[in-house]
Amino acid sequence: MSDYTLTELMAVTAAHEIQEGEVVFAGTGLPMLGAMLAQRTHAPGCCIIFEAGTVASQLAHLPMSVGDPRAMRGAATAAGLSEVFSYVLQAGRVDVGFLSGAQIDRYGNINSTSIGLDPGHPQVRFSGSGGACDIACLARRTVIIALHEKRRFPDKIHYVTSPGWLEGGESRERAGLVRGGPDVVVTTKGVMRFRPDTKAMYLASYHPGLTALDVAQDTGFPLDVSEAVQTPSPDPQELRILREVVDPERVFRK
Amino acid sequence: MSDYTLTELMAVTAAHEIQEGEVVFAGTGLPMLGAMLAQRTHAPGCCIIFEAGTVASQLAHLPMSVGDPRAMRGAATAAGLSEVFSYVLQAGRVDVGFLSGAQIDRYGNINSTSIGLDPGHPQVRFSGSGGACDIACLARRTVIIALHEKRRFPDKIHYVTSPGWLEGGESRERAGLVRGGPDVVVTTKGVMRFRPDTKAMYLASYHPGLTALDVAQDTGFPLDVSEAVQTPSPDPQELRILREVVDPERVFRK
Amino acid sequence: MPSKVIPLAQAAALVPDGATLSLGGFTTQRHPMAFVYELIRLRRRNLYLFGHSPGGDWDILIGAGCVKRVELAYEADEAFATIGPRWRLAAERGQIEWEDYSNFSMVARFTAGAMGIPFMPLRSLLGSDVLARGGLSAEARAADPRTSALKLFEMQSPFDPRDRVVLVPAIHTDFAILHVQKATANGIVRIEGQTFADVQQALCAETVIVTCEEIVAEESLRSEPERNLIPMFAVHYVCPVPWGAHPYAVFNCYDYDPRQLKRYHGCAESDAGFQTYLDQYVLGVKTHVEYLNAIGGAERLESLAADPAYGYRPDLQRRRLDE
Amino acid sequence: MPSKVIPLAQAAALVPDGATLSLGGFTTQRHPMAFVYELIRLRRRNLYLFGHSPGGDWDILIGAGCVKRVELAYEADEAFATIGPRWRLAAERGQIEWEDYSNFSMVARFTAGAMGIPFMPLRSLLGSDVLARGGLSAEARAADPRTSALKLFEMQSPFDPRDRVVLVPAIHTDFAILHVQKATANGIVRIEGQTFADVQQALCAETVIVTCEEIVAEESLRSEPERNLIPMFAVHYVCPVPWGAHPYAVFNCYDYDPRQLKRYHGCAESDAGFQTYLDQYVLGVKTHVEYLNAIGGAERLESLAADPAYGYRPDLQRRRLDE
Repeated sequence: MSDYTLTELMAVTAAHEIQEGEVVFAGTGLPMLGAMLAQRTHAPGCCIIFEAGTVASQLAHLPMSVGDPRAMRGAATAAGLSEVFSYVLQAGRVDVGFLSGAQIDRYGNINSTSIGLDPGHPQVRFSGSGGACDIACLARRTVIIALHEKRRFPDKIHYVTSPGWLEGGESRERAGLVRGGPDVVVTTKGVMRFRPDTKAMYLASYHPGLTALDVAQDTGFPLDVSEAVQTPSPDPQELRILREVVDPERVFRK
Repeated sequence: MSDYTLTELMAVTAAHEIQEGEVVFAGTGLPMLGAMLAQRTHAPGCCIIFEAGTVASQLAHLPMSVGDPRAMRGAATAAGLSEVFSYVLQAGRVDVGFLSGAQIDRYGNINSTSIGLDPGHPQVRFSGSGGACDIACLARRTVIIALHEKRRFPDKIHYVTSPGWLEGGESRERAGLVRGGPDVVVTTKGVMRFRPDTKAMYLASYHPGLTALDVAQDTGFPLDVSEAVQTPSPDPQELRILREVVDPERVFRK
Repeated sequence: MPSKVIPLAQAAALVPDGATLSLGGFTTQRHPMAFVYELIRLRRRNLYLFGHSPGGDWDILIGAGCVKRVELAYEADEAFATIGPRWRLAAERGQIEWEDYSNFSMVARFTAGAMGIPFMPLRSLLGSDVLARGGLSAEARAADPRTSALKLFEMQSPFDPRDRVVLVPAIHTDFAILHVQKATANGIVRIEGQTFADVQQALCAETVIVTCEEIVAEESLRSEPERNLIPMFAVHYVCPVPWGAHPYAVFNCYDYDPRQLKRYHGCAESDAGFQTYLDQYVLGVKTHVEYLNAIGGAERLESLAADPAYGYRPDLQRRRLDE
Repeated sequence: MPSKVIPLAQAAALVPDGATLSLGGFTTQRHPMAFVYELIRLRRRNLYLFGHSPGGDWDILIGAGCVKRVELAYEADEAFATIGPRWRLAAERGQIEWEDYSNFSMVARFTAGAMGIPFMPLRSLLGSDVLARGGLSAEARAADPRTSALKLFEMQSPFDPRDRVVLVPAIHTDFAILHVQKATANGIVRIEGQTFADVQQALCAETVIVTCEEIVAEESLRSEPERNLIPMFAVHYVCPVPWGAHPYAVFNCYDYDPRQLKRYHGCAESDAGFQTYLDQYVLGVKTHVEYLNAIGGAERLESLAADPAYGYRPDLQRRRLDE
């Protein structure tokens, strides 16, 4: 590649998923980089929300957790989880939420609980849902951030921590979910989106230095790459702001 | 009578129903006089709560409504109705609540909604429940304050705004109510309590200047007066505090 | 972020005939009265009002013929008047439709709407006629989506069948109108003192209009975010209206006006008296500033201004007023 | 009102083996760590923990063998460690019982308990394995009243059969332990910054113990009652414990301690390392003051003290620490 790192490319790509004026439910790590970058570039009026209780923060330093005192900086409202989850998220006021996970299937269902067919006797245990299941159920749309490895994109995941399009088609609506669903998956190898009808994942773009086939080969289910183009490189101005303003401490930037 | 008014007698009698350290859910009028008097005399640690949102007020001036800015004076917590009703009242933290009404039956059920058999076409319409039904359902015990007239203590009330002992016996518990029930009725003529088994009202005391029979004759259902004694006269010190400290403006004192 | 500030008259004009709305405040404090007077001047009709314990804000709207249906627990000015006179007369004359709830159940209904859930379970109401009886028929409910399909629903808990609760249906209104002490141009709101159910009322409304005593700079409210309870993106319009709750109180700003309340309640007992009051204080004046002059102007207002040490007027004469 | 102040050791001794409890805070802030260390020194066993997103407060309790069962959504220190190492090992080794929820559903469970209702309806969880699968068998649930009879219950709304919700069961614990900035001797509590679910956790507990950075005079908290969220009569014991959340942050007081967190996570990956950590920082010291000396004393603490303009330490070195 070049004069930017993979993490920087992903942060910029994630930032582009946020539109001006939107309400953004951000988690720790890359979503914070993306949201803060969007706020400092094309979406100054986007409203950053953390589930631990803050609304409309004007971050001066990257938080290392959604409950970090840094999230209080410039906040318009500070309360608790109940207020954010019920009055904001469940009420349908979150435009975009960020998710990540250890396993993701073709319909954007995510496992962040455990590996092994019996979750009661896990081979590997992860942290669990946190707010992820709630964001997946109740945000208007979600952006998934992930490491792209074949075992992380399997044919079937071991536990549906965060519902995506479930079995595709209209199965999400049939399950009783009133809105939302995954919109895009930004990985270390490319950007994937979902077909409007089947809700199956397809490759929208592959990162510079890779081919569409490279990405498909590192995916555990068949991935339609017929429309894939190369992911645009970050704009130098965005990179500068990301490096100098958003994360000069290199908290999440690699 | 004498050197005190009927309102003063009732305020002092109501104050005696509050024990030191208790959590008191007070309404506008006589309950405020009673609660504030108790706080200034035998129950300095009683905690006065108003449904509009204040907890543990240290009143300097009598409020004319439970949403009065005067209720903020010295409050330990100020929030809204939801916090008081759910976190305090429904959670079972209110020791004593005050109620009043236009009609009261022998089991302490209260009508404060309307007169007339069809509440949809009332002969006389009153203000409605306000928080009364909730206090009646959820306080650990209630004190009822009322004008004593025969038509106000009828055989059957037209609308159960605030459930008392319902049909007596264990009917309150059978209705699904988890606690509470009326403990005492303080009127312009006497003080009534309820039998532990039948939950029927009986006369505990008649006010100075009256006889037990006077009270029974002004009651629309048979009232057992066999144990009635005379209501104690207010202590001069209590009267002084009521007049000079609690209600020097004569907001509620008559 | 763009400014949400618009003039009061323009904000009131957003509310069409037939709209569902809730008004902030509780009996004698923080009602958006200036907004209410504008609705009366606009001669709005067939409004549906949802409230817990409104006071004269509803009473004057009902008296002015603006209201078709109310869902409520109480309507009065407490010690100033134990029932709203125009509400009492409208109910007794059959001029209004209504459904009775309790304060807790109405607040829980607003809360369910604000939380985005269809109902809230409560342990109140059991054994009462508030639960057992209804003011609206099943047909009236089915015919009008502005009212819940069922008044209430009693159920056993699936977690313990001995546990019974009443489910109260969520409220969603077209509008919520609040009157508060401070707001920023972009919709951060500061309520001082009791919050009543203003937050929940705002959050279950499609459009939220906040009238305020004062527009303040963003930094001044962002410096204490723990006290800003409504997410700013839920507020759509902000109108600066000093003395906007008169004759009711606003904690830290001014007290209620006992003389004006006495005047209202004296007049409103009769149809002719009410019309006189309306003509003099609402229809006969064009703006809130004119209204404030009509009720006594600067001298009267000064006599109500809060003592900062109390948040109200400790020397206010409240009884034995001889005008 | 009588004082509720007692020494920390005495407060911790109130918690018996087998108790159900929740601890305040969220991942990296305001955990009652000094209290947690006391529980470990007391060698409490078979505790049942309820939480949304705890962090090292639970991890060290689990590692020290104090915990029998947890109900939770998450247990990690976020960017400091994406899963609590002792929780992960205990789960993988089958040394602990657990039930998975989400943050919203756990908070709603605390809220239902605080409100005195048996359940709260939610629109989350539908379609997930959090709803479809359970960690505890029906027999395990029936055998132990500390856990709800059912994990969750899906139902149609009686107000609109097209509406589906999940009912989450209320939580009631024996104890809630919070760490806050300020409290009065008689139990008025001030939380600055995010409140997390501390209020609801307190209000669904039988006994509430508040540890605080500072005991303050009653007038100072009564002057702004809008910011005191827990009714004072719900608080039973107050313990002054400066730096009581270390190595986690307390808004306006001090930041998290990245070096100590790195040390913990470095050690806790292995059984031997964890035991060394426990011996050095918990079992090997008798009091919180001794602990504070062990982690670096005044010099370390001073380096974490919050800048009043920020409420945290803007110049704190958080990455690339070389000890």
